[in-house]
Amino acid sequence: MSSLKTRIAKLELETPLLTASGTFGFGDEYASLMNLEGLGGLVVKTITLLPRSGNPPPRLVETPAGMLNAIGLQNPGLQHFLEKELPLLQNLHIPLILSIAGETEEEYAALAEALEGCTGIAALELNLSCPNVKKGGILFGTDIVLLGSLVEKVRAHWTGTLIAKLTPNVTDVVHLAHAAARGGADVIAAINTIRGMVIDITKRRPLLGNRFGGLSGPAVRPVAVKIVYDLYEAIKLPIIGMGGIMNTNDALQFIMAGASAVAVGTGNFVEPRTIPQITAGLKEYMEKSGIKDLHELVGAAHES
Amino acid sequence: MSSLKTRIAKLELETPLLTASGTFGFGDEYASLMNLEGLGGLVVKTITLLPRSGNPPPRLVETPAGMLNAIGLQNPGLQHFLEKELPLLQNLHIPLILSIAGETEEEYAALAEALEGCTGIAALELNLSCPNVKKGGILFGTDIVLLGSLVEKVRAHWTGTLIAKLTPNVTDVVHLAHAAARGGADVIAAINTIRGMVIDITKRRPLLGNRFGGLSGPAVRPVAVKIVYDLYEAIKLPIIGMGGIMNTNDALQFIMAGASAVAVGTGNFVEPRTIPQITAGLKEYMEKSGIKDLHELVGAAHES
Amino acid sequence: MKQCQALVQEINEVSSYFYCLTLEEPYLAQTAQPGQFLHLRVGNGIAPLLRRPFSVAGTSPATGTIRLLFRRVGAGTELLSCLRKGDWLDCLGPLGTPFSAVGKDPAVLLAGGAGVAPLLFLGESMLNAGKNVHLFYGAADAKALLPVDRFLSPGVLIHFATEDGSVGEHGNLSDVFKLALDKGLAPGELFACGPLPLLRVLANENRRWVLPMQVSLEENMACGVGACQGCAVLIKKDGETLYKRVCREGPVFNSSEVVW
Amino acid sequence: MKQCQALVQEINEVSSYFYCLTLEEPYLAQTAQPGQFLHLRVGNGIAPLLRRPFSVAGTSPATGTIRLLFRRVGAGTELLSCLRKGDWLDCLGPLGTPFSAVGKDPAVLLAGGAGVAPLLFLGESMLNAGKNVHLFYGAADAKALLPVDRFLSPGVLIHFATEDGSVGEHGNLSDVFKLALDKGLAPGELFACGPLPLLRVLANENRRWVLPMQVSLEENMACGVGACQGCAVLIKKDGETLYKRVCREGPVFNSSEVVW
Ligand SMILES: Cc1cc2nc3c(=O)[nH]c(=O)nc-3n(C[C@H](O)[C@H](O)[C@H](O)COP(=O)(O)OP(=O)(O)OC[C@H]3O[C@@H](n4cnc5c(N)ncnc54)[C@H](O)[C@@H]3O)c2cc1C
Ligand SMILES: Cc1cc2nc3c(=O)[nH]c(=O)nc-3n(C[C@H](O)[C@H](O)[C@H](O)COP(=O)(O)OP(=O)(O)OC[C@H]3O[C@@H](n4cnc5c(N)ncnc54)[C@H](O)[C@@H]3O)c2cc1C
Ligand SMILES: Cc1cc2nc3c(=O)[nH]c(=O)nc-3n(C[C@H](O)[C@H](O)[C@H](O)COP(=O)(O)O)c2cc1C
Ligand SMILES: Cc1cc2nc3c(=O)[nH]c(=O)nc-3n(C[C@H](O)[C@H](O)[C@H](O)COP(=O)(O)O)c2cc1C
Ligand code: FES
Ligand code: FES
Repeated sequence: MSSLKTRIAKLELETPLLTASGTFGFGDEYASLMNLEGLGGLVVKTITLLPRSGNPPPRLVETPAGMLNAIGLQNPGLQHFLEKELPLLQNLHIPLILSIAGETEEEYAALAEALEGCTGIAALELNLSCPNVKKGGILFGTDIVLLGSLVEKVRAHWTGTLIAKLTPNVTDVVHLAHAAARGGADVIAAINTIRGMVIDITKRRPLLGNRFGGLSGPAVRPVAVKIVYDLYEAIKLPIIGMGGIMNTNDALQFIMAGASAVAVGTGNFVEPRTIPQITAGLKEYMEKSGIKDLHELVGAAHES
Repeated sequence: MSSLKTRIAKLELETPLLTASGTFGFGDEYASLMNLEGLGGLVVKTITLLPRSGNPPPRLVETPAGMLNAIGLQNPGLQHFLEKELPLLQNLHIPLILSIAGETEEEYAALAEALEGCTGIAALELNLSCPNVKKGGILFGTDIVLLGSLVEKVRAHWTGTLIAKLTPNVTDVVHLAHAAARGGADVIAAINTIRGMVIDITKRRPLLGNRFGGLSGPAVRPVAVKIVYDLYEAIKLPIIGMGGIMNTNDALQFIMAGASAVAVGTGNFVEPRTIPQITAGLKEYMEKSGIKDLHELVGAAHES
Repeated sequence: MKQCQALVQEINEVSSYFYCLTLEEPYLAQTAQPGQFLHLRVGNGIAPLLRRPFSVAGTSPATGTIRLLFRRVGAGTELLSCLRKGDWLDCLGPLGTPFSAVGKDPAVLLAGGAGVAPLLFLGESMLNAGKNVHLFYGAADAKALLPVDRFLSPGVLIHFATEDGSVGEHGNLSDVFKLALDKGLAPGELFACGPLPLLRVLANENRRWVLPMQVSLEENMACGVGACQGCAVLIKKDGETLYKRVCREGPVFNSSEVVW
Repeated sequence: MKQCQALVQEINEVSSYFYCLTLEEPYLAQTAQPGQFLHLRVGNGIAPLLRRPFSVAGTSPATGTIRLLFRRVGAGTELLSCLRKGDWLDCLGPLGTPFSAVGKDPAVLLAGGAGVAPLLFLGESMLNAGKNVHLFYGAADAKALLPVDRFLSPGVLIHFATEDGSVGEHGNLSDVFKLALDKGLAPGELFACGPLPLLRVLANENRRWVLPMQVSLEENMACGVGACQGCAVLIKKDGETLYKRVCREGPVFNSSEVVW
């Protein structure tokens, strides 16, 4: 019997299949389409300290083998989450990973502080693709100093597993992963979306209300696989890989590149049962190949 | 009558349609499939001072709506180019743009020096996606200091139009464009390929002989359009836009984002007549829309 | 709401670029309400990538069939148009919040172009509920006009408007409708679906008419089930504005609550 | 070499996953030589993106038709297999350097799996030129085996090998061929096409046999016409190694020049 169990830092998962933040809401929308308890873990959409109304529409557009989104982190804010969403989520018997974001270090820290001690939160994921309003709008995730300091501040308030989710829009992701590790992150997640734009040639202006957005889906998969591969060579932390995973073979690419767990984002929109399908597919692959433990495959592409 | 004429720095082009370096060889392979003189200009594959044998196979693989390549700049070197290829190219009555690369500043400078004064070379394009062997393998195109200094050295030996072709694999392309401008570049070309990787899950190792490669094709188009848009807002130099252009509408996106000329790369492989088709399509679009001069469209997406 | 595999029972080109697709899927046929939509998987899931939303244009609960009307405008609808009898189609549905008949008789349906699809379903169901129904239906020219009478039981009063005057009244839909009002038509409530500019004009005019008016809106969609927040439109409620989801709180909204 | 629109005249599944595609295109039919290939545009040019290369498996210059044999292995060949009579197919061709018959009689063709396609064309043309031809053709089992006799005129001596022994000799192709050598077959020259491991074994054995041996190689392709350098294979010549293009200098190479 092959085991799909995997471990990311202190977190034990029954399967390596997670939802990618922002693509699965708080889980309830997909509850009627699948058994949520078959997920390896649920990463909910990013929450912020205060509610955010998000960007003006259109917020998304399809691109070749991908899509751009500019949701603008619409979410009901921490209080509403704690009062209305968390109690429902606590009833699910799967690890819950909370994604948080802020416009200042203090906001991230305040979120961590408020969440520390809440039951039912298995890990915190830092969405680092946010501009630091105090530092002239530089993204936390693109600057080594900002990133390191931010992770450190959050670490001071959060004792559980801490995931730093990296943006691919940088010259050298590895440097940023090192900074996150030094700051105290336990796990690296990669990748968030790649910035992109579509021009509406009829209106002669950017199509999205926010002008630009983040690219996801199969189109970005080769970029994501390369980043996971590079991270695996450079750092010791476990990696959650994502970017364009649509089926079992895609997930295997990430695992062999070095991911201990993988997340499905855009794939959920195309086929809501992507995660259960991959879960079954991985099991079948492992049994056919005589692999008992998923860890035998993690990073397998590096061995030769 | 609408005019497709465009101007990039001192260079007057009959149409804004160029070939992307490395995708059209030295032009001869496509000569039997189309009239090369209908091209706005021919950008030949990158040449280096000495011949280069290139990377081990496999050198390319298809990805969703794109492809990865790791050719490794295989080329016959400067001497062979000057003796065997240039004389043939000089017979074509279209602007010839020469792409060059080196492993040191001195190599780039030596190429510029050798080419200065050669008849029939309309412009030099610097392929900046090459590692600087002296500086520990950092790509010229990812470091502001390396890039600025390199452009300056080449500028000292080359009096004609000088194009800096930027890599998208950086945190902030605009900074690099500024560095190129300060160094003396007349034109910015963007984008070169995005680094990526495919894992061969059967062999459990990276599929390409070089392990990783550069992503091109429709998949990267939104990323390229965004970069061209940002460059247009930030710098005064004319821009050659490219990345996933397959048809007239794609070309229009780049032009409206701010490109004065566009290049077709991967598109040539799919449909060798992509450039003539877009040339006709642009003309038709302009006539239908009552646009006399292509420059009315350049950057049109910024006006509102 | 379910994920279903529906069997293509029939597909026809009913006017230029317009297709009528009949699917066999009892659950959908029995549960779908006017205004709701299906989210269809077209192609192989790479390019086109995302599902495509289409309003339900009619159902036959007895035979377990459901009807869509769609216009071929891009790669996704191109693929849909190539379906053949016997093919399977992956559908999520029924999705979204339906129309609700709240007002007085007669109900007036205002349909521009492909926007006629959900209104045919609505018209038919109101007719069955014993209401008086008028359909104003506008298109560019005769060629673009759907043979709507084929999709409606006799009883709905149909008023055509074409921009070139080739069929029905000459002019755009809102002008033709205004003429009917001038001539004495007194609608009890309005239901509109079509291109945004048309809806804007109608909503604006309705500030004078002050009739109950529901509109069905479109926005680019990813998930279709409310999870991604991608299909937001700006809504005003109690003096505040906030984004609502076309796929969940919509596609039907109260016209007076939409920030046009 | 030209870009042509070829008309699909016939398409059949000839064994499991194997299709025979007959195209009407007089220029291709009249100019293609054994060993050359066509570069086909499959799908809409987004996904699958690149053209796909297929060896010419036979031509009828008189009727202006050309034949391909392909195995369905992925998205591109899946789309090809859905072509119907009357469809048009965009082809670049004929491409590459053909086989050249240089050696003595008899010529022996060594084909593994889909590699049989170019060798059928070669066998037929050598037969017509009055040569004696043997074809050794191997596959996993009977199901995977093409009915090659349907694509060859009588006269070529066919030796089957299947790994499960269900048809012809039991064993892999190189073993079956070696057995024939042991029994006295004395080839004048060899032509091989098939999976790389098979070609490697044959090339290695040929260091003992020292027969003239040409192989047709495969490599991932983008342009197909020699412009992108994407399809390189390592070749040794005069003590040096260098990369040559499968699409231009190949796909046919002298076995002794390939760096295996
Ligand atoms: C709730 C809802 C219900 C709907 N119901 C119906 C219905 O009943 N019937 C119906 O016909 N439709 C309906 N629609 C619309 C339908 O979903 C779309 O027409 C369909 O998704 C189009 O898919 P496609 O792949 O064919 O076109 P796409 O390829 O997605 O393109 C659509 C259009 O955009 C244009 N376009 C693409 N890129 C650009 C660019 N860069 N600049 C400018 N233009 C561009 C294309 O040319 C094309 O005209 C509904 C939509 C919603 C949200
Ligand atoms: C000169 C030449 C001549 C040829 N002649 C013929 C011929 O006559 N007949 C013939 O049948 N073929 C021939 N081929 C091969 C043919 O071109 C290919 O089979 C075809 O291009 C496959 O296209 P596809 O889209 O169907 O498969 P693709 O989708 O391109 O995939 C091909 C295979 O690779 C596998 N694959 C994809 N991604 C991965 C990954 N990450 N890890 C591991 N495996 C992966 C797929 O599962 C599949 O089995 C020839 C090739 C060349 C170069
Ligand atoms: C509609 C949408 C919304 C997203 N929202 C978030 C978010 O709130 N927080 C976050 O960290 N990532 C967000 N992402 C990024 C995804 O979590 C994921 O990193 C990315 O989409 C790549 O994976 P994919 O290609 O499988 O979608 C979002 C992506 C999409 C498509
Ligand atoms: C096979 C291949 C080879 C390339 N070789 C070069 C090269 O030699 N020099 C260079 O500057 N860019 C090279 N490029 C990058 C292209 O010029 C272009 O910047 C990139 O492919 C994006 O455009 P596209 O999506 O239209 O292909 C190459 C691209 C491909 C696909
Ligand atoms: S489409 Fe995802 S919330 Fe509406
Ligand atoms: S495929 Fe481009 S050179 Fe061979």
